[in-house]
Amino acid sequence: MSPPTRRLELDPRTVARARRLAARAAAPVIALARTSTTTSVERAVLRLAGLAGADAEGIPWVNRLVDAVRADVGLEHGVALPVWHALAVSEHDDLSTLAQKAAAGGVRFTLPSGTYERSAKTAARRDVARGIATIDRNRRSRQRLLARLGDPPKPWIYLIVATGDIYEDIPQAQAAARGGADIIAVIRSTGQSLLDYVPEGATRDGFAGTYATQENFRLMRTALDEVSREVGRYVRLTNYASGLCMPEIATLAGLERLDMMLNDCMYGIIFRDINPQRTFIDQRFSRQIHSRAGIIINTGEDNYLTTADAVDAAHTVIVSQLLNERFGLEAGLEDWQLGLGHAFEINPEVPEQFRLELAHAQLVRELFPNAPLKYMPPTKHMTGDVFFGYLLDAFFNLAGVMTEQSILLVGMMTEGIVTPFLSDRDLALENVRYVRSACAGLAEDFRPAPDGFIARRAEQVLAEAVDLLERICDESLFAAIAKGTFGVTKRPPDTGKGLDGVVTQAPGYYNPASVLLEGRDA
Amino acid sequence: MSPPTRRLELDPRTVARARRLAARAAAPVIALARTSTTTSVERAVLRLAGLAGADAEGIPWVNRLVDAVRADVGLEHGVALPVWHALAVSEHDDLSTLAQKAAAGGVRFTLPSGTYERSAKTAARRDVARGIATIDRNRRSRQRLLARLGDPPKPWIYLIVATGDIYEDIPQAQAAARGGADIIAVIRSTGQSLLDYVPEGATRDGFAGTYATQENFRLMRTALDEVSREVGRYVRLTNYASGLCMPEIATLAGLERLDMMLNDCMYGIIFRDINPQRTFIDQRFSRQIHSRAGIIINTGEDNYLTTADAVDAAHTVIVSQLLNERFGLEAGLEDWQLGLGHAFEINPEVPEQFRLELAHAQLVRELFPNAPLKYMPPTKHMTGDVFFGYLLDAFFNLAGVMTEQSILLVGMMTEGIVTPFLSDRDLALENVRYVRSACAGLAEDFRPAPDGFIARRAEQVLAEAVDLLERICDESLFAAIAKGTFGVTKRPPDTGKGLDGVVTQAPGYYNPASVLLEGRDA
Amino acid sequence: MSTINVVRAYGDTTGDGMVQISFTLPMPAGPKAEAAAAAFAAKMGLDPALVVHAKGIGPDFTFFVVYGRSSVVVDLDEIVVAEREYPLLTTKEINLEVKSRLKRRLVVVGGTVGTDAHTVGLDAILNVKGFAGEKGLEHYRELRVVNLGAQLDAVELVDRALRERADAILVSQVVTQRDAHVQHVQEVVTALRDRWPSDSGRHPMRPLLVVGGPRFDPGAAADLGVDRVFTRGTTPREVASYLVHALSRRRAA
Amino acid sequence: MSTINVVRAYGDTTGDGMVQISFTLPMPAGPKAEAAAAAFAAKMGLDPALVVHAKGIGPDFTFFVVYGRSSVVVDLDEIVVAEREYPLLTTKEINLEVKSRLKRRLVVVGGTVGTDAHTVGLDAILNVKGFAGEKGLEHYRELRVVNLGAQLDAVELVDRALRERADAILVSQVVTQRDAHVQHVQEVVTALRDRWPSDSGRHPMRPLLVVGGPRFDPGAAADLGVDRVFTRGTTPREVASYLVHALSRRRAA
Ligand code: B12
Ligand code: B12
Ligand SMILES: Cc1ncc(COP(=O)(O)O)c(C=O)c1O
Ligand SMILES: Cc1ncc(COP(=O)(O)O)c(C=O)c1O
Repeated sequence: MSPPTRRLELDPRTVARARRLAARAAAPVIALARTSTTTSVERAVLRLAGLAGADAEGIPWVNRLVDAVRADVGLEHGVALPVWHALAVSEHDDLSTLAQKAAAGGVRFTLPSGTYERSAKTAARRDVARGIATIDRNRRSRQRLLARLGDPPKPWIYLIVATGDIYEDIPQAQAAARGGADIIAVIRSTGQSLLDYVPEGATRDGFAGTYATQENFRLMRTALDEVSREVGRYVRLTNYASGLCMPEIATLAGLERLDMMLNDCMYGIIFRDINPQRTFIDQRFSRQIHSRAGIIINTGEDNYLTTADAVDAAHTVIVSQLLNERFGLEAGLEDWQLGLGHAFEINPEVPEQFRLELAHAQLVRELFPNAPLKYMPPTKHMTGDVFFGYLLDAFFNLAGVMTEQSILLVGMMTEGIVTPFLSDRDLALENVRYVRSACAGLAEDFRPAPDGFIARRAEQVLAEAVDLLERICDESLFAAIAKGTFGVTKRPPDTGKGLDGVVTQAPGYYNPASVLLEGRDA
Repeated sequence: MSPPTRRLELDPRTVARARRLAARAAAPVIALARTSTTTSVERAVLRLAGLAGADAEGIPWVNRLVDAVRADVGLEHGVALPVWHALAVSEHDDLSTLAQKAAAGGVRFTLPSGTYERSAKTAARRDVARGIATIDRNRRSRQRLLARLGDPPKPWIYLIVATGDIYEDIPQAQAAARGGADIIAVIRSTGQSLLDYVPEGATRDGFAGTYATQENFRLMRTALDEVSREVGRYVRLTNYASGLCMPEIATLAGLERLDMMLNDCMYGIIFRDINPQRTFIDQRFSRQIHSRAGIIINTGEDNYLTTADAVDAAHTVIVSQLLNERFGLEAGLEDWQLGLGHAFEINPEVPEQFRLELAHAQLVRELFPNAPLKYMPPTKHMTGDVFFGYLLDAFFNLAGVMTEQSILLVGMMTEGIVTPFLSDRDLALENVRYVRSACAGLAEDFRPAPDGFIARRAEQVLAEAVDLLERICDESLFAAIAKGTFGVTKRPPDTGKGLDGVVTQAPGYYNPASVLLEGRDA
Repeated sequence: MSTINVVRAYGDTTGDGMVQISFTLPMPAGPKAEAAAAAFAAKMGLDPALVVHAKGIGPDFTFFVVYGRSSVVVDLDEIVVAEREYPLLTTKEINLEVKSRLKRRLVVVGGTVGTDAHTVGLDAILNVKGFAGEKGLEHYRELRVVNLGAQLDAVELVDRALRERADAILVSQVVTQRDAHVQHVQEVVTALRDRWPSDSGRHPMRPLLVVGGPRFDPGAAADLGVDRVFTRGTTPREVASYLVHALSRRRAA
Repeated sequence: MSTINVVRAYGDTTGDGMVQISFTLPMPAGPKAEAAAAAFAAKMGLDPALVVHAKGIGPDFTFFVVYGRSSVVVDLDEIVVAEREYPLLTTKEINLEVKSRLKRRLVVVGGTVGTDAHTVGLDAILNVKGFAGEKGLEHYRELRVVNLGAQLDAVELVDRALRERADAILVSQVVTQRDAHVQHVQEVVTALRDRWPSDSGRHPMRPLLVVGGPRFDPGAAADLGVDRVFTRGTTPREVASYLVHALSRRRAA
């Protein structure tokens, strides 16, 4: 799309300064991520190599195998060397038999060296390359489908389904697509992000969301391909990576041609109490996968405004977006893949609420002109008054159109009550359809007075963001998170779920996936 | 309020031209009105002189008396001379006994001459002056109350009650005022405008509206004075003059301190099939009363867009407004009393619908910068989808705020279904309250591109209006109305209800009210 | 009963029965009012009934929004739909039918009776301009349309129909508050009965009485004592097709 | 019965009984669906039931808006309101009560159990910041608050309460889909029962179990097997006042 209109006279030097500060704040964290691995990163490697399925208790073979390896030789050198060495020296010719044997305690893993090491590496790389080839194939077929069926114009209409039952989700997703949705997101069951494994198969028993499984991904993507042909435009599929299995879910998304993934460098830390180190390490690997898969990520800054005040904390959104941008680019994502999140969460009773929202949305738009911004609707101030809620959602849609946002997650009038009904989604589409059509060119008439209310508010938020970034550089990002800087939630670096899954790489650590993803295999 | 912002570069010469043409088109009609009278005008004279009440069948004494006079000497000289002459020569010292006697056929009316004529005039003028004094008193007390209780800021929120029962109307009106309404309009029963008399007393039996009677006026104004003190702002009361009794209802409004009246030079013709001549004569007298009473009139151009297409017929609204302005000023109204009507009636499925509405609303705003414009909500395209209807009303409110309209008649989500429920009105107030507060200063950021979509559309509509005015000047306003120019409804000058009530003034015609209202009594 | 033919309300899961309701109770806001609202919803069959919104309107009223599960099950086999009892014909066919059967133009007199001044609906059916892309009855060569507009007196309408030797009287009623539409229709029915006492073989035959408006109950023709009721979204062709059908059935009889 | 104590829904006239409902039926749009919707509304007691809006959602569903008159009458004398059973005390009074009766600080352990990660509601009650202008429980000198945050395992929560010698356990549940909140509360109840088998005179005494969340049924304490339920709009002072009241009643017993 054509570059968004500039409506604010932001000082380019201040903007550049903010980016420099973000890079500085991120540097130590990136260093940590480059020199560490996690159980989930290693399991992702095995998934790329084709190891799937689970045992009788539903624990995936990748978990069993990684645990067995860790028990014998630890993960400091990565799972690849011991596993492919075992494959080479033992008679079991494939990963799953090896995994089963290992789970039964029938395998002793050792670290190969010399030629053994070299051949293990070659074999591992060969197998993992197959997975990556699948990801590449999916990326190409997405391109083909986009070309054939057509890519909808921005803003893309993003709708959520959340029944907990994939077989209810599918008809609802198809109805939504027919109604005009460009993107379908399948929300996960409340508990999943805390599971240290990815469930298997088609599921019907989620709470307020449906489990993210490879099979559910496949079923939904197939259903959407079907409806995409019917409606004559490619309908994108989104799911959620964040959580203890970020790297694996990112991998499955690539293997099943998902198009977008919720993937934030801090969401799991703040809203799921996942250990900060674990999260930062996992997000890097998962973003390398997304980068390769041509998947657009969605970050979660919008969530901060549900626990913090949307006016007072507006600048924390900007700071987090700059950090997400930095981490994303370092992991290989390109600007067009950075679906940075923000939201329309100011209390509607605040005077000039709508203009304040316009100021925030326009600021983000101009700071990230090439990013497919994900703009989230009001949630916190949605009550049981569904009529007023429907109106508030319309003003959100209007702000999205006036400030040229890229992805509109259309709000549901029942936000304050239940997970969306089928009819809520249809009404929400009617709502956004009207706003987009009736106000199609309104952005042309939206010209904030150069030194007026909106311009001044935007400048103020940017200034506050720069100040905060400076403080973060002084005290470190971990310290800032521990202090409750984001979403007024305190998360110390050594607490939270999943810390035990963090391992520092030893010299000689080998990860065929990283090698291939970072193009170090040449 | 401060003069509205100019957003369009309208050519002042074109605007001046349009006004000249409107004056030319109105001239012959005004001439007719100055030299004619109607049964209702004459009845209004008697009401000013204090004649009230009705006979057993509920026919007001003013009707009985005027009919009796007409039977004996006709109305060419007006009702005043024969009536006050009869009072002088006969023993009945007051109007109502005279009326009763006359109704019973016990009076022969004659035209006085010489000294008799002079004394009849003096007596008539003296009695009518009392009524006018009451009107003046009411105007002063309105001023006092506005000063003491406070005059709400524009835009004024205008709400309708329409139960048909004055005793249901009152609590609903009070609830609406507490909820934020600045103006309450009591809609009339469907049939009333075709009645050639004004019903008496408190009524509970209206259809989709409540009868306009002097007692109902009094009851509601009293109830609103009460609630005005409670909410600490003067809540205005509106009713409808248009119809066969325009002059009388205008008079009663002045006598009971109503604050606004629906009063259009053509509404009755087009939407009630009332004879054009009758209407033009009646509207002039009723506006002379409104002028004296300090009442703001509301015109009915909005209605055209319910029978004609809101895009194709946009210019007919402008033409009608210029005519209403001309007729109004000639009758003595001042700019601040001209609540010219227009509406948000474009089909929401039309691309750029909202911007087209902005163009129309802004054009009207700039053509009549000092008029308290009455902006009407969507009605024709309101369906049973109350959720979408609620949203459409919000965009109407937004257009009103962005283009600085003066009076917002807030829409009801049930417009397409029933006359408003109590809760519809409360939800409508919640709707407009949000828009006014959240977008308080948004008009500052609304700056249509000089040669953009909105500016061009406004120019086009103005040009079409000028063309139409030229054609009207060539063929006469009556001919234009007969051709269905307004609201695509054809109304020939010699058909329609109430023509029999039209009388051409004879030399020596005497109307004490006109004399006093036009200040010819000096 | 076979589950194929019964339906429940659908929120986001088959069979969940979820519905939304809103209403006002004439009592001040507060715990008591919320409890009353819950009881109200329960009596409407919601269980559970979740009072999700309560807002006082002045001191004497409270508005509520309630979500809940309704146990109502509708058996589709029991649903009788007012199926179109006549074939939908093309303009050509309609003109032909009239020509061949009546051997003269079919005369239609239309108007809005009583205090109702709404003409857009009737005009949508009668005027050439038409509705929803279909031309109105005036457009049919073999139909003669007399559109008397609004606010007609029932008796005058019927007398005019008599003078025009009308085959059908079309009455529009849009205002329904306090059943105004029903009353106005009654006036026409009575006026017709006066002119055509049931058993009279009087000529011309009694014209068909067709009423229309957005809020009529489609099934109410019999109760109203009219020949046919048309409601929201009616198109001119439906009306023309019906007239041809009904009149030819009559002559047959 | 005396008309003073019964209420009907109010549209725009006393006694008109008007209500609005909306729902979706799993069937394609069309006359049959509209008839089914009318039947559905009729079964909910609307007469007349006016189907004012029908919109197909894809090929298999139709959404409806219906207005109609409900005959439901609520007898206010039969309405039992969950009246506050405790006096609302000031901060001062609360601190004093605790001091004088417990002779030590009152210990509160709070958290959100199971997969529910919503903490804003619980924090509104516990954190100093508070809610609706009232400071949270942490602010009370005589209260010791242990806020364990979200996603707690029920058993761990109870054990922690035991260790802290808690007087009350405060559980928040916001996610209610598929009755998740009820199940999670059950887990806590069971865990409590394991630690404090009903008849055991074990010390410390079993802590009070207080649950809260926007979608709990205020009257459901007994069914849930908890001591008190708080729902939408609860303020910290209400909770503190309740705790003081309930604990002193207990000691009295
Ligand atoms: C346009 C309009 C007006 C215009 C009418 C202009 C005119 N010459 O017709 C004006 C502004 C004058 C007007 C005035 C009033 N109106 Co009005 N008006 C409307 C409005 C906005 C649209 C109606 C319309 O044109 N619909 C479009 C047509 C095409 O649809 P339709 O009528 O349903 O017709 C279709 C079918 O029903 C059917 N059909 C209809 N008639 C017939 C007849 C036959 C024979 C057949 C076969 C089929 C058929 O075919 C048509 C095509 O499909 C409605 C609100 C709404 N959105 O519906 C209010 C509405 C109808 N008006 C209403 C009221 C109360 C009034 C007033 C009484 C208010 C007042 N006191 O000032 C006045 C007075 C009117 C009077 N004396 O009767 C109420 C009626 C409430 C009720 N249910 O009783 C409504 C619903 C608004 C509201 N919610 O209050 N109104
Ligand atoms: C904020 C929020 C979030 C935040 C939570 C951040 C945090 N740390 O709390 C984030 C963004 C993380 C989030 C995530 C999700 N959320 Co959420 N979220 C909300 C939201 C917008 C506001 C809730 C809120 O904070 N209310 C404000 C507080 C003050 O009100 P309250 O909770 O009612 O508390 C008051 C009373 O209830 C009472 N109270 C509450 N608890 C207690 C406890 C005690 C002891 C007492 C005495 C009183 C008390 O006192 C409080 C003050 O009066 C609601 C929608 C809405 N508008 O309600 C959805 C909502 C609650 N979320 C919902 C869902 C489904 C989710 C997700 C599961 C979706 C997903 N799969 O991604 C996730 C995962 C969450 C999980 N695993 O549990 C649904 C729940 C649907 C349902 N009825 O089951 C809602 C209703 C949105 C929706 N319509 O879908 N969510
Ligand atoms: C960035 C991000 N990740 C994940 C989620 C969902 O996480 P969970 O599935 O743990 O509820 C969200 C929800 O809003 C999010 O914004
Ligand atoms: C100018 C004007 N007069 C009168 C009315 C109402 O007229 P009646 O009472 O005849 O319906 C309207 C209604 O919209 C109007 O706009």
